[in-house]
Amino acid sequence: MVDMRTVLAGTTLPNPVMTASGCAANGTELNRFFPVAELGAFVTKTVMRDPRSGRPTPRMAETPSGMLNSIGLQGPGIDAFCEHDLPWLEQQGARVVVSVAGNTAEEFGEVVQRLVGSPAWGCVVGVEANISCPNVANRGLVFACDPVSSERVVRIVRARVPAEVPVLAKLTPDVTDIVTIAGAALGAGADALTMVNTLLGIVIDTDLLRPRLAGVTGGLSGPAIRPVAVRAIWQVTAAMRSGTLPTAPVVGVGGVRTGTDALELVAAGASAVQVGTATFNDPSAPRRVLTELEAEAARHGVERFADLVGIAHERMVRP
Amino acid sequence: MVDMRTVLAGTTLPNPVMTASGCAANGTELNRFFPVAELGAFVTKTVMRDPRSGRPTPRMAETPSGMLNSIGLQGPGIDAFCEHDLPWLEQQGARVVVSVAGNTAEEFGEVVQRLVGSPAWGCVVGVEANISCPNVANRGLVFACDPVSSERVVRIVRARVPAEVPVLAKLTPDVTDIVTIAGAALGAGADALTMVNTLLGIVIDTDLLRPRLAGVTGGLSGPAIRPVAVRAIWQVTAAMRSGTLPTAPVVGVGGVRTGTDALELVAAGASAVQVGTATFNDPSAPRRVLTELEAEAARHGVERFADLVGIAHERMVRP
Amino acid sequence: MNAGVLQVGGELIASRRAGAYHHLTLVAPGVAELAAPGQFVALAVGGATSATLLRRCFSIHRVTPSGTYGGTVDVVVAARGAGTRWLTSLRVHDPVDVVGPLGRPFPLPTEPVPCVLVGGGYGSAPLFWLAEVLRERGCPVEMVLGAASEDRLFGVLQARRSADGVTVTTDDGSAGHRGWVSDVLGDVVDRLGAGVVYACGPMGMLRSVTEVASAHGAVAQVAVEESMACGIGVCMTCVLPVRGGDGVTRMVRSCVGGPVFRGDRVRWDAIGDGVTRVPEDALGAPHPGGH
Amino acid sequence: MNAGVLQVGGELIASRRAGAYHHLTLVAPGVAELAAPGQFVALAVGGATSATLLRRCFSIHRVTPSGTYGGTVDVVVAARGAGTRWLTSLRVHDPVDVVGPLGRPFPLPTEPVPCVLVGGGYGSAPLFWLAEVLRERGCPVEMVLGAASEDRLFGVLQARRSADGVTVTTDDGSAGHRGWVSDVLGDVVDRLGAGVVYACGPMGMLRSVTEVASAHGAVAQVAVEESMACGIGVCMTCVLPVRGGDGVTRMVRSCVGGPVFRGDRVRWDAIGDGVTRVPEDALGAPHPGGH
Ligand SMILES: Cc1cc2nc3c(=O)[nH]c(=O)nc-3n(C[C@H](O)[C@H](O)[C@H](O)COP(=O)(O)OP(=O)(O)OC[C@H]3O[C@@H](n4cnc5c(N)ncnc54)[C@H](O)[C@@H]3O)c2cc1C
Ligand SMILES: Cc1cc2nc3c(=O)[nH]c(=O)nc-3n(C[C@H](O)[C@H](O)[C@H](O)COP(=O)(O)OP(=O)(O)OC[C@H]3O[C@@H](n4cnc5c(N)ncnc54)[C@H](O)[C@@H]3O)c2cc1C
Ligand SMILES: Cc1cc2nc3c(=O)[nH]c(=O)nc-3n(C[C@H](O)[C@H](O)[C@H](O)COP(=O)(O)O)c2cc1C
Ligand SMILES: Cc1cc2nc3c(=O)[nH]c(=O)nc-3n(C[C@H](O)[C@H](O)[C@H](O)COP(=O)(O)O)c2cc1C
Ligand code: FES
Ligand code: FES
Repeated sequence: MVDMRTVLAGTTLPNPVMTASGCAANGTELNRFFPVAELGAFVTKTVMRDPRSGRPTPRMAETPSGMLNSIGLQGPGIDAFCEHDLPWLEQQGARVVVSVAGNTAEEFGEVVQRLVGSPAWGCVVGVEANISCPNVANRGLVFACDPVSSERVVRIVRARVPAEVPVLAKLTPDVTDIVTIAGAALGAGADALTMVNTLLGIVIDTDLLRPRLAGVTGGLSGPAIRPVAVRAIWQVTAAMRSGTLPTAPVVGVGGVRTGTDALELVAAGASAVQVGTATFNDPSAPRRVLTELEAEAARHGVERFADLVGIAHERMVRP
Repeated sequence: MVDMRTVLAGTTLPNPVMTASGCAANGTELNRFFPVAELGAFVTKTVMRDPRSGRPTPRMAETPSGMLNSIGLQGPGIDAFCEHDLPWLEQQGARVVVSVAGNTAEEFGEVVQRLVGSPAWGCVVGVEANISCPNVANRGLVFACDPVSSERVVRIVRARVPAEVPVLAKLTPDVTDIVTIAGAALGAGADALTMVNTLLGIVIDTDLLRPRLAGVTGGLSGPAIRPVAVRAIWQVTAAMRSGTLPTAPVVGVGGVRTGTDALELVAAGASAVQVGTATFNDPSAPRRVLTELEAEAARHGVERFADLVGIAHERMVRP
Repeated sequence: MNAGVLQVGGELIASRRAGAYHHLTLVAPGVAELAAPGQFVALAVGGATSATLLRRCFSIHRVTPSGTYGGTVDVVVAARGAGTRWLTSLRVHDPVDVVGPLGRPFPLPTEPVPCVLVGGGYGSAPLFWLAEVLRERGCPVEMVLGAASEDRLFGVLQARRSADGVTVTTDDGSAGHRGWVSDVLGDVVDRLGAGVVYACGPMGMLRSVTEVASAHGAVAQVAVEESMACGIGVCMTCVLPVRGGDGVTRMVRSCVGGPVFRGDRVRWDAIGDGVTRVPEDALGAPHPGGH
Repeated sequence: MNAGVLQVGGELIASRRAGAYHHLTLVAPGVAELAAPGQFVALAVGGATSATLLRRCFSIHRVTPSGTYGGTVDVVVAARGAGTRWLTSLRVHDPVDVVGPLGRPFPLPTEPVPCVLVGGGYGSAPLFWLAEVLRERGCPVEMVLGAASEDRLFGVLQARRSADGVTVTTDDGSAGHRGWVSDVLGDVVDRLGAGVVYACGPMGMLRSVTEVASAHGAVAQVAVEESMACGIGVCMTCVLPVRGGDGVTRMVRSCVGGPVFRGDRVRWDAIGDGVTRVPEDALGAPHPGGH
């Protein structure tokens, strides 16, 4: 038996597999297929301060080995979340990473403040600041496209979350230099980085000759983008290994469908892995990926999962 | 019969379908499957000043609905190109877009100078400056990631190419804001923009636990990236339509496998379309895409192909 | 774990043409036993090397809880895009991964009131089973089946067995009355004194059915068809604006909150031209100057 | 247009196990007529909804230029990844898109010199046809077949028909001599006085075969197996360093410049550990401070 525990900036999780925010709702639906408490952590749908209706539909388009979505962060708002969703997750015994966002940096802070005050706060093992959602019509701006805004949000969130709970900053791959953004987030106090959010994309309906999504642009996810996720994780991990960036755990996300997919992200540097779009193909995907990743670790003969994290940097062939 | 002609900054092409640089070599191989002269234009493999061996192998990895490549611009150098490749293409009656690159901005200029002096120059209908190749180990820098370097290269190339032949600048999608880079290229005199080159990616070999490509990173291409290409074309076209950017033709490339795929890029704003990775799946893909695109144009009842260019911007549903 | 829904490795055991459609029978042990009329299944498509990741949803046409093969589920599929073409080109004994039953079934009346069941195109698929269940409860049942043309009608013969009366309409007049189901529905409701109209079909039809039913004093229960990425309630792609019991309009997931809704609760005013807008009075709707 | 290569919509007409492999027969009209031993075909995999875009390449095992079905092509497939698993799970009458014949065939000696044909694993697949062609030209032919274990040998019985002598080796001794083909090859070359050694199999084996052949005065002609994205010469993924007649090493496309190369021209010194490096003296090699 491989020791599958992983450490996320002080918090030890029993295993490294999580849901991806927005791909698992808040747990009740997936719990019909497997006990969500069996995952290393359950990552909730990004929650904002107020209830949000999200965008008009169509909100999705299938793409080759992926999909485009433009949900627009529909959700109940932080108060309803704290009242209904978080207690239910706590009851299941789930370890919860709460994904938060705001229209402004200050709003991130408000959301966190109310979250921390929730009676069910005890089940929270991490707060993921979704600074990279490309769907929010915030004058087209995405926090994580700019080091300064990234820094501001992370600083505010870190200040409001009790020290023993790690803050994860979730980055977008849609930038010229992700290492700079990672540096800004870490500099502002992020304890870990979640990489990557979706890529900005458009699909045209070739019958109607107009964008298929009512909101025009959407986020591209699924196996199609896995090489981009692996690359982002690799670059940031390489920068940490070379001392250019401070060392911090990376949570990998993007295109994981199987245990070997997860192993790709892990070998590139991820200490934990989130399963998103694959859940739509297979509702048990997160749980299955855990089983498969365990089998992969055993096949490679390691004693601890941790031994696989970033291993590809050591095994790289130097020309 | 739909009038399939398209105009590329003064040059009229009989139809809008081209090969993509590096996915069709220099014509002899594909000519066994269809006459390359039937395409709107034939885009050659990027040529540099000196012969280049390219990178070690493995140079490729299959990915979901795409592939990663790291060829490293292997090629015979501009002199051999002018002596053998270009005359052969001229003999076939092909209209040729020559893709050029250099290790420095000045080297781009040298390549173009020798190209323009070639006896077969007459068949050249465009020079595509590949300012976006992520494979060249140029201290990790890609020209098209930076507006200033993009501007410099394009200015040098434009200065050396006779005025009647359009210069195309080929952009990478791996930037935070492609509109800025497009603006820099157009400001420096580019007559058209080719979008997009590959996305930077990594695949890990989960048996060997090391990067699958000997060169570690590679360029992601194929249908997987089509939504990103469509988005880039859309954004730049929208900026042109709103007056933020000067108007210029866009040549679309990225994930085109069928006529409807091509139509997606056209409706988003592309005046011509290049077919790359799909050629590896189907050696007749560029020719087939032309037939299929013609059928699509007929189905939509337009008289001229040109009527479809950017049409999705007009048909967009406004909320 | 069984919470009313299963994921099972199924097998195709019969595939036959039915007019413009394909009628598929899948072995899906356990699913049949849990299902009720109006629910649907989500099928994985494309096999092991598939580029089509998302499941395709189909109303359950009928179920056979046990039998030679174990429980089976029947669906009626119109071949349109990549996934439905793949499904309809499968051969007997090919594997098909099934998730189901999903969604809320048609609510059944507590009293034996007369009911009219309206199906547009393949939308009739779930209605025959519903008709049988209603008649078992003593409800008189008539059906109205409509389609663009005769080959797009599904189950007219079956309807004559399952219902006490059947009216057929086609847009082109190739079978039954020329016109739409809504043209004839009012008369049927009146003649029968129907209390409930159940409907399944395209959105435009569901809207007219709702209007006609209301005008003739019946409640409409409509099964909507929104684009779904997951079918199980986790992605939020399948929403439409529905007014709740509290009068508040919310963007409700049709895969778990539906697919069956009371027609008069659906905000038809926001739906049209292939787009569903967020009504300005919906909970959490964007307001000018930002959320 | 026919320039020695075709793209045809083929059909699988037979699929059978052969030890660890699958032996497939494809109808591919026209391809058989153009092919010569050592050439290969590139097959599309995964069908219409496939996420696996790249073709898979296979040596042509044998061809039947005409017959009941029109020309057929046989290939021997080891199921490894997604594409080969898809191919080996096809059923008779399934369509398969074929591009071929591709690459340069084994060059045939102009004189009837004795030849040794060496196959590693499924690498023996193209050799039986080659043996027949060589014998038609009067060349005495012996074969050496090696594999990790008995089930990974292909065509031992067939070899006894096609060749004048057959030597078998397995790494584990489960059939024939325990050891590698290179252990026995020298003796066979000497005994036969062979002028040419033809070989197909893993890179490590081809390297040893080249060394043994040279040491025993024979020319090695080896069919290499490099990862190929296109198979037709347009992508430059399949290169390996080969010394030309002019003494200059170039990174040569194995799909059009090969797959058959003279063994002593291949720069084995650059190949190993799953990576092929660019020799420093290769044309256009990166130089320090350059590129
Ligand atoms: C509750 C429900 C019941 C349905 N019942 C039936 C039925 O009984 N018979 C039948 O033929 N069809 C039915 N449909 C529609 C069917 O799901 C779509 O026709 C099918 O998903 C289209 O897949 P495709 O591969 O042909 O098209 P594609 O265009 O390739 O589909 C691309 C993606 O869009 C989604 N999608 C596209 N159109 C629809 C749609 N109309 N509804 C939902 N998702 C869509 C697909 O699921 C897929 O994820 C039902 C849909 C829903 C939501
Ligand atoms: C000239 C030539 C002749 C061959 N003849 C045979 C044969 O007779 N029988 C046989 O079983 N195999 C043969 N191979 C190897 C065969 O092509 C690969 O095993 C197969 O492509 C792997 O596909 P996959 O789907 O199993 O693996 P995947 O790992 O899914 O393949 C991914 C990609 O890598 C490429 N690839 C992976 N391994 C190889 C390889 N070894 N060679 C070339 N491309 C590769 C595939 O084409 C595909 O594009 C030959 C290869 C070449 C180049
Ligand atoms: C339908 C959908 C909704 C999503 N919603 C969110 C969200 O609310 N917050 C967030 O941080 N990421 C969201 N994401 C992004 C995912 O969490 C994940 O980063 C991305 O999809 C890449 O992973 P995948 O390829 O495994 O899906 C969403 C993705 C999808 C497909
Ligand atoms: C094997 C390979 C080699 C390529 N070489 C070049 C090149 O030399 N110059 C260039 O500008 N683009 C090159 N490209 C990028 C393509 O021209 C194209 O921009 C990209 O692949 C996206 O299009 P596609 O999805 O149709 O392949 C190459 C792509 C591939 C797959
Ligand atoms: S389809 Fe995913 S929530 Fe309804
Ligand atoms: S496989 Fe593409 S050039 Fe050889």
